[in-house]
Amino acid sequence: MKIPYYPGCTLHERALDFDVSARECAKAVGVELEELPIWTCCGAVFPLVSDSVMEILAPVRNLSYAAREGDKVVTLCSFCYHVLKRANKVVRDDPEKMEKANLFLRADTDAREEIESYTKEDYEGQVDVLHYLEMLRDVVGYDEVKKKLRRTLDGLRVAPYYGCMLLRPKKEMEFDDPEQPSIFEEFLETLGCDVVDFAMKTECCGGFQIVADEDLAVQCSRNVVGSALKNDAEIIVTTCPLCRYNLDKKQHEMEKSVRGFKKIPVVYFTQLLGIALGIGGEHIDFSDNYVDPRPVLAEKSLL
Amino acid sequence: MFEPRIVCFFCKWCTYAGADLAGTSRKQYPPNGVVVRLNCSGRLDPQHVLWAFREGADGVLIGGCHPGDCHYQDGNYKTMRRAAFLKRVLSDMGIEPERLHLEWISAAEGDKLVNIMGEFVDRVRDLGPLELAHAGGRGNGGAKPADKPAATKKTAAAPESAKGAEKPAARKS
Amino acid sequence: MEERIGVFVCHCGSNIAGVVDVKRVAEELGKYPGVAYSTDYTYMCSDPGQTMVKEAIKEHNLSGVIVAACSPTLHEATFRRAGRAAGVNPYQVEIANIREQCSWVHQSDKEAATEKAIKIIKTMVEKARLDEALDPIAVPMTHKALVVGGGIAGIQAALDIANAGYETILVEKGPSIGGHMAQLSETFPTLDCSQCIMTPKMVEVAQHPRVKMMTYSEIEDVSGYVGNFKVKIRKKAAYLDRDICNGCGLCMEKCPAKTPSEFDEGLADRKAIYTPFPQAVPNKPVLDREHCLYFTNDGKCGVCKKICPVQCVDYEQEDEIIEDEVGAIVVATGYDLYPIENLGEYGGGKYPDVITSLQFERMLSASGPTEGEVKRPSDGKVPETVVFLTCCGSRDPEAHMPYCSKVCCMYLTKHAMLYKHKVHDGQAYVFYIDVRTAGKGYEEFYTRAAEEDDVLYLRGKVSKIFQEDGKVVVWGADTLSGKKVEIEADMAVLGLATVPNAAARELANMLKIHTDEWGFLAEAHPKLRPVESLAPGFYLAGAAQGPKDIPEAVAQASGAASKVAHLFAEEEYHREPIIAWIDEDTCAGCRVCVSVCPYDAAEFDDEKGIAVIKEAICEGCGACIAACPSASAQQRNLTDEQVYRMVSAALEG
Amino acid sequence: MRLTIKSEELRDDLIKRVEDLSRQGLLECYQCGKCSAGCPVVNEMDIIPSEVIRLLQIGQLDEALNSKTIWVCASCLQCASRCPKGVEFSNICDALRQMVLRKRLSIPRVDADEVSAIMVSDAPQMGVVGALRKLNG
Repeated sequence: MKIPYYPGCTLHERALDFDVSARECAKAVGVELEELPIWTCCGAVFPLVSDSVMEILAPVRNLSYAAREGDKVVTLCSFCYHVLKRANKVVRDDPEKMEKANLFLRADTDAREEIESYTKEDYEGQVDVLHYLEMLRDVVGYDEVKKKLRRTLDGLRVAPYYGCMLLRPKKEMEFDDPEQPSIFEEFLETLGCDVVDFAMKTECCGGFQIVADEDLAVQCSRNVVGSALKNDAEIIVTTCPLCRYNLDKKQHEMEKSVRGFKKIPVVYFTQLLGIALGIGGEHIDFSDNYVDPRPVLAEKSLL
Repeated sequence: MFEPRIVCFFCKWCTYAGADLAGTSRKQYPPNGVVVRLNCSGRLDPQHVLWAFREGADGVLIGGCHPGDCHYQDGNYKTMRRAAFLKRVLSDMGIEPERLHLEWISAAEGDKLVNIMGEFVDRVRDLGPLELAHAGGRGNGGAKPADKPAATKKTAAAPESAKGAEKPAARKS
Repeated sequence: MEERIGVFVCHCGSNIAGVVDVKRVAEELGKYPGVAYSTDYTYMCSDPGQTMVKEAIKEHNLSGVIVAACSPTLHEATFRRAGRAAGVNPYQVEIANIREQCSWVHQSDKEAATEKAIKIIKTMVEKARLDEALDPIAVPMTHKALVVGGGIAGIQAALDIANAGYETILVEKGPSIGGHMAQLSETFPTLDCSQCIMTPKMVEVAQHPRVKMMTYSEIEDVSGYVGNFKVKIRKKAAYLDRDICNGCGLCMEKCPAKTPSEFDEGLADRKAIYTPFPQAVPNKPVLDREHCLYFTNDGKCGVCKKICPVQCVDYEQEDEIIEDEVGAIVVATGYDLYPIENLGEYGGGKYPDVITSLQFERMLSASGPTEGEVKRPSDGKVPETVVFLTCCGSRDPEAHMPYCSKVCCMYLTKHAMLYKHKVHDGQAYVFYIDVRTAGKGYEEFYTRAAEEDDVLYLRGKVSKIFQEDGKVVVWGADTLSGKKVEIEADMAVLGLATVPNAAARELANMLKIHTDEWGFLAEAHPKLRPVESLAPGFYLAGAAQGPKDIPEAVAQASGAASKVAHLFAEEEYHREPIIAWIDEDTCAGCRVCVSVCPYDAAEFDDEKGIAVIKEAICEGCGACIAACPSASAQQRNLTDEQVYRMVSAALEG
Repeated sequence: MRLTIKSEELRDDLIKRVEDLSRQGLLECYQCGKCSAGCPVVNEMDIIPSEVIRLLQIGQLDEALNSKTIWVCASCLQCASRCPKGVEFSNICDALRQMVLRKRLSIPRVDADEVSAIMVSDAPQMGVVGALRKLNG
């Protein structure tokens, strides 16, 4: 089964570890992730003001590229998923904005047509935006995933961190219950993990504020990490490169400010999936992690 | 601007009460419709609707209780079937079926009534005035429509010719 | 005879006259065919207004009357009485609704509103011109009432009806009467013990010679109409003969199967054979098949049957359908708490020490699972800090219920106060948006809690609660100081919204009585008929109609009972004569009417070869009339001819 | 501290502009403070979110525009997600920021030059792009 895949900027650069593990895992469960032939940055954040047609152009353009490849597009990064899904909804619900966006897209396509012979088809929301987790649950099926596992991650106490962008706003994301979500837990249970419930799993990690006000963002991520630790988690999993960055790399700052701070590794969910699927070490790369997950994984004989 | 004339047949338990609620809540809607209050939307004879169009209505709105809520058990289901059938008849007669609209509006749904009124008036306005070649024309209604026979029954009679002539068509359903 | 209709246009102060040009309307109608007299007046429903109508009837020899005023649901009866007093048959008095459906909804276009008012009145004139003089149909009436729901409202209604001299059936779906009030600890603002004032009432109603109490029973079906309802009541199998049972309680003592007690809101267990609480009325158990080992484990247990000294246990017992006839029905089906599962941000029920208000009531109750001691569920520790939250699911149109549940401010104040009385050095916090204390002595009660019992009120809504390291952490706000507030508490109590009882909506559907969009029973008029349903013969009592406290529920129950007594004061019931009739000369005997009539009121007369309508049964829905192919079926005072003329008038001009 | 409320200020065009830009009805807020109660970055704010809405309700736009609050917001949408009245403070915040940024009313919170330094370190691209777009315009 082939499914169009939108990686997004971060997965092509700083989060290659996420991208590589996800592609390999997909193969192992019978999905060929086909990267869109052309794509651009989605804009990273969704504009919350009403007069912002320009700012949804980037995601709509990417969706129109996806439309040429199929009826759905899978993405991994929470920000990309958030922006693509909401922009898609704008196109579906607001004919005026759809029209405006297509005006720009047509000009865009005109220019490209000569080079790449693309058809001039308007984008009207025909693509469904899927998160990789949704792909595993709804397209592949957790039961199927389970059948492909080489080992289960028994006894590994994992805290699933959702963050903000997958869940909110509920009416637009339609991803899961924003207060008591379960898709991540069900995924980890499929892998055989010991799922740790912790109060901060849907609280903010500080997000892009890390760039503007590091202290502020670290306060947020410390709160999340602290809550996972209080509930005896051994490892935190995330779906978002920025969350990973704030929760993992900024433990460096947390160590400075909290006496007796205990570190905890933060990994992408596809990395745990890869281990369970028995994917080779070269595809499950932890070299970018500040807190090395290998000791705890080794302790459970998972390496 | 063209102001459509609309006849509203409302059941007294739900939609009429919903219209009262819209009033009590001081919700505003266009004044184009005049309400004929029926005990039940199931009391509505398709003939009443045809008569309304013949008498110059540009649109007819039927309001009844939600399915399952009929005060008389299932009168609204009868209305639902009649309305679907009527739309076909209207279409055959050269009248846009959109000029007839059936809506379930409960006694608690004043807001819904207001919205439906507004939408329906807009829709009929867009359709423009109803032109009926064979219609008796406006203004001859009221007390004694010219081509309606005089009452023959003891107390009050239905217009026999209208019934007799068009009723058989209405039974094809 | 030439019709002589009088038209009376009401100003309703400025309610109508402020929008509709009433003078012009009266003038226009004066010129309309059939109208003999037309006038306007400030308040037609007032005494002088009615006198004016009566005098005009005599002076102008009127044959029919149109009052153009408010909705017919409000004053049709008023003017029909006035008409009758002056010699016009009440069914020749009609209301033209130019307020709710004209002046109030077209306030910005006075010209259009005036035009529409004229049309509305003309349609009614057309109807009135063909209205017949009719008499109400007298039908026999069963002077017996049915009260559905055995909470405080149902008990009060049953007692009042019975004390007025009428037989009453009180049906309760649970094993005991008492409802939520029996669960409560003490009651605001007097702090008298709920059971102390409730139990005597329960006993009184159970022993009343004119009350037939049916617990563990549900309404299966209701047919008929006011004065003549036929009811089927399902008496659920209790798997023991409650008539023989002497309530010794041995079975409950020995029963090995346990399940969380509904009455104790899950804070304690009950047996599979049980009475919900020690003071239950009747004080005889029922066997809950779902949890009974005999039923779930292939007949292996049977302890209760073996031990019962009067041999009343019967595993073969089946539900029984009891049929009866009643003249009036009081619906008092009560309320439920909004499900805690829906409040994910407060844990959705997963934290043991975040509890519901009814759980806290049981905890405070001297006969409750902790014998009145405040102990938190997780570890039985006495909480040193308790946070109380108002508006949990109330006043939240976005995700939950938009309305104010009315009683939470007061009962949480009571909770905080009782907690402080029991744990003197504890600290109670109440998060609120507005403290609503509209009731006698309520404001004083609230003041006492804040001033004398040191309950700290924080103005803000809580965003999140979580339990970590044994602490219940509450993230709230104090909007008065402009700060986010974090409290590490030991327990939190949620003032969950009041919602209609889950089964009530289904029952309302079966009874064909209206509810609002949330499922609360709809009253016939929000101000003037608050204890009646719009459907004749149905009366409303208690929280089933909307959130209310005990005194309000009791008052409404007594109101409903007095309406029933009022109905029963007549020997016969007089039904509206707006029913169907069949023209014998034209009926072809096709029996379409017989097949469509939902009441079996249309019947085929074999002798005459035509259909006939049974007047005592016909409800006047008009289904047969719309279906009759020869227009032989007609509705009194709403004939097809009248509809045609009304339509024509509506489109005139 | 005294405030003279002028009726015309309550209906100021710029306040209307906040409503249009954010698509939020300011008067729908009944000041329960749930947005503030759940805000993860409220510690660093000078005025809590519900108070910012209150200021707009009483016509004090400038105070809202000058608050530190609007720059601290991380657009996590928790306030919007839990508001009982469906008022999305995150959107109001974005609107206020946009009004400042578009008119260059004050210095942007994130300096593009400084960011390039962070770029060469290890922050994910999405964070940099996000910060620039929300806080630099």
